[in-house]
Amino acid sequence: MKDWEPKIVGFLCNWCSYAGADLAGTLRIEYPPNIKIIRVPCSGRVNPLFVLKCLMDGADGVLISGCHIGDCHYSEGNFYARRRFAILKRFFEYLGIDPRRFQMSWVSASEGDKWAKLIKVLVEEIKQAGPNKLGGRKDG
Amino acid sequence: MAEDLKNKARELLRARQVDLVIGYKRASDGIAAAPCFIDIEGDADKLIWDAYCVYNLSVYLKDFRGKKIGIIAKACDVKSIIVLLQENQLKREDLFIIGVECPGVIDEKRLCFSDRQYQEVDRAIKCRPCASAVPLLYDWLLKEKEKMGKVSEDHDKYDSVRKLEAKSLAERLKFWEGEFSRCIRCYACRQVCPMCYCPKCVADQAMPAWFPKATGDKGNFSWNVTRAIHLAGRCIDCGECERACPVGIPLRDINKKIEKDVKELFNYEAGLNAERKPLLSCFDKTDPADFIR
Amino acid sequence: MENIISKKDLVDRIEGLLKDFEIIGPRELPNKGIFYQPIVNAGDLYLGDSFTVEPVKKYFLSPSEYLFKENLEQGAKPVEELPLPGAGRIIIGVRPCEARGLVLLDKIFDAEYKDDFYTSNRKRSVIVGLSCLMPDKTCFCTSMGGSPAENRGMDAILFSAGDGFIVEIITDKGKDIFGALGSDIGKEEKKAWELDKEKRKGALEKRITAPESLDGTFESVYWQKASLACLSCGICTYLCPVCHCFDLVDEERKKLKCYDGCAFVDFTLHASGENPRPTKKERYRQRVFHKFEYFKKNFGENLCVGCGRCIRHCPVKIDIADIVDKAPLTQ
Amino acid sequence: MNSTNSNIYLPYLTEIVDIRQETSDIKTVRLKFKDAAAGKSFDYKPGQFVELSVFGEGEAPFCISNSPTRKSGIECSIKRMGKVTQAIHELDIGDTVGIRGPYGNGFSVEGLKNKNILFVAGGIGLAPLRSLINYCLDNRDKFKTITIVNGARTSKDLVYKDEYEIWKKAKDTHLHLTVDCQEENWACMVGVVPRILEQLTPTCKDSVAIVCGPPVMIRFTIPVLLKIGFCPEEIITTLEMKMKCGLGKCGRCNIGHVYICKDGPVFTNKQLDELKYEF
Repeated sequence: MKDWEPKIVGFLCNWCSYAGADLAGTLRIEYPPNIKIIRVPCSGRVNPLFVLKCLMDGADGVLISGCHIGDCHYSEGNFYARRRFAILKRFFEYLGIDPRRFQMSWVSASEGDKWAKLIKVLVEEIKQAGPNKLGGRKDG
Repeated sequence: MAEDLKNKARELLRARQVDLVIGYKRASDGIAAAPCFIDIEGDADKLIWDAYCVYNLSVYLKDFRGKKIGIIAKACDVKSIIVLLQENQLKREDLFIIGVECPGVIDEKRLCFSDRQYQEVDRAIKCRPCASAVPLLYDWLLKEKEKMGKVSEDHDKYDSVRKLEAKSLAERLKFWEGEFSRCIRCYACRQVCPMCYCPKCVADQAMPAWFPKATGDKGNFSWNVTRAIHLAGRCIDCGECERACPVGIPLRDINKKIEKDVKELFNYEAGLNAERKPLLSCFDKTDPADFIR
Repeated sequence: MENIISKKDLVDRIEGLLKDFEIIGPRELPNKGIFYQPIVNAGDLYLGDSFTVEPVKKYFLSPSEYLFKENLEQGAKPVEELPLPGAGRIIIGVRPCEARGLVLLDKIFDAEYKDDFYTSNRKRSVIVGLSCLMPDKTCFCTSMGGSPAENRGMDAILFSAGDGFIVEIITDKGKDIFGALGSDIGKEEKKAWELDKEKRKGALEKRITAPESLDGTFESVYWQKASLACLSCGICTYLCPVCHCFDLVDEERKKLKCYDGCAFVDFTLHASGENPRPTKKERYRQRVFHKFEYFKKNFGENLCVGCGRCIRHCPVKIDIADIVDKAPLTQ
Repeated sequence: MNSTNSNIYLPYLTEIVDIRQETSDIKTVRLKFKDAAAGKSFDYKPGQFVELSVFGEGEAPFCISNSPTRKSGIECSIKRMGKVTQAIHELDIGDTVGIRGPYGNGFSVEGLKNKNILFVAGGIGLAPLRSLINYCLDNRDKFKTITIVNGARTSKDLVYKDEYEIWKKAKDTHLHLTVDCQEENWACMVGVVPRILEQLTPTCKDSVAIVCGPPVMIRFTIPVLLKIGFCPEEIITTLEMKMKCGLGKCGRCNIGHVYICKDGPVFTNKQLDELKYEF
């Protein structure tokens, strides 16, 4: 399955990570196109059901990216997200879902290159994890 | 000993202190218990209390909102009431909690599926490590006269979770997909759980349809994961979901995993303090972030 | 025609049939219960006294029946039919109550508007029954006109006798399987077998009198009290051999017929928000009336075979037989 | 019945040939059968309904609102309420939709012959009645006077406005429109349908009343009709229950032992009294 390209869904908080990814674009930094970005007001807005539905409906990986702790535009959104997804991360691993498939990151609006490096590493890891067979999907 | 219980119920009803007493009565097969709802004094002598009273009656409290309710509650049932109070689902002054010192209830599931001669079946697994025989909250306590055999406390309540954690990723996925493939989506695990009180459950929503209604791999896996996620920091391990599940899915092994993580990550245990803020509606500066890049 | 066969005969025969038949039978899953499963080797077939959790209905009305495929892309044929299953199969270990359940379901799915999925499954299945030696204390089939030794709806039925079985052959399909097996039953064994059948019929402790008509109790507050403990889950309807209500759903480009139950809160919820059965009282009353009143008015028989599953597996021990027995008919 | 294919759940394929925006949330779609032979063999009575399925979304029952005599394909008026109706409102001309049916008993036209007919409709309730109204107008001489009382919450909620003129001009046909409360430049009557009926007191001598509308309107209209003098078997209603299969099998539309989708949805008030169960 060498030519297989993973599909990754990214939930990016509008104030920091989305702006950071946008900056990576304006700086013309190259990074793999596998991530499909969904803009959310805050990383705290992301519901674990979103992650579950992505993984079940064909995404090979999900990334949630928000502002660094203390930078949140709504001051505490990323605190709730941190707590919520700490539990989800371990729970997915317990169920047998490859931990590389669900990742979280803090990327501020000025960290364009951190975003690009992050995506490069992320795509590499998910390529090793292989196609997502969850939800009884036979096709890769 | 059940006499004091009946007298207390009669007294409450006579004094109009409560409109209804929710308790246990003998089921129609003469052995098991069944929930019962006493609203007139005369019925109070139906009340019983013994090791067959397995049910967590706090699941019925949401049906009688606004009424004064007397409820017979074991230690684990009271923990559910505490979480419901924490989440503003009940008013403490509407409740008269008749606490019972619980010696551990019978393992009703093994009773059903083991050979049907009803030889002595040991205590439910959830009761073995239970340290809280006396409820944390009550308005009146029924003293348990003779002490039924208290089972040893050294039983590690997370041993089945640790056994699963020791397995490899692929083995765990195979195990859980195998278990969830037998789920018939009867939603008894949701209906029996005191914490599941949403007016319209995520599973019943059509716009958006979060996951399929059909009993395929995707629908079953998603449902069981969704149910567990929504209990993070709220499940007090009354064990009713696993007992109700007709196809024997080890639901407690799922709830206990999240309970163990929540304890390790945030040092939080559900159902201990009605004033404390629920787990996911607060945060702490020192919350772990090692998994965040 | 009856034969006496040893357990070994039966196991070898099934082993032989495995080559060209799909065989389904009860298997014990350690501390989970007995479940019907496709049998891979005849050894793990469970023919003891315990009852399966799910009835054999599951193989005729599937929890999620794939009706047809939908192609949403342009140009493709929007609706693609699926080939109906045709391969022959043998279902062994079916209790008399479940087989009678199938006969009742025929009145719904094999009548007006024939349901092809149901009828093709019925045609391709050979039902080999297993009479109950030790009925559960929740069984009340004799009160519903059935019995642990009844062979209605079966092709052959096994009676455990000593360490072997007496097999009563009823139809040709049964004859193909057991015709040449074991030895013909002698006169004494036959008499002993008749006596054994009577003994089995008497073994049921639970007896109720099914009411002539529940009509008078419709407005009674009795149903309010009877349904207070109900949790509105789907166990009693999904595990009942004759409950057949379903939902038609459109998911993932598939049209599916899935199990549904009158106990669920939104079973009759209109899109406008109105619900003719808003509380547990109406819903539980509907379940009882559909079984003991409405189906009888339409088809002449109660829609209940007295298997006791809904009593055994109800999370809060609601006993429909007890409730129907004590319904206030005189009011 | 879809006699051609034996799979009773398989819909006929139809194409949307016309969409009319009746009100802000009601559209009438006209469907033409893709397979002409199926179209011809699909004959229906006024008052019958079809299970309309939007592939990938779901299926819902809708009454056929045009008369079989018009041979203009199947018309259904759909109010946007939930998932399926929302999806239908997003379709446009040329899209494929599936229909199953025709289901239900429909109006017994024989019983109405040479009688005065009183149509009482509320809001979208006019849809099933329109099928029968146009059927009667196409066989005008078989029926005596026709009175139509059609109400709606506001004038914007009145459906089939373009046909009102035709109905008014038809022989011996009276149309009374009403809205719940007074609006500017609204010339016709004002008030809820039961109140209007009391004012009009149409003759009840050998006439039949056909009522369709929201349950609350039916509940208050029937006593008025009884007071005017209609006897229970002369009051006909078409009930609206949750339906999924339309075949009397899925077990959710029943009132008592009667399945509304198969034995209904059209009932006389006498039949409903005998049912006496909840609806």
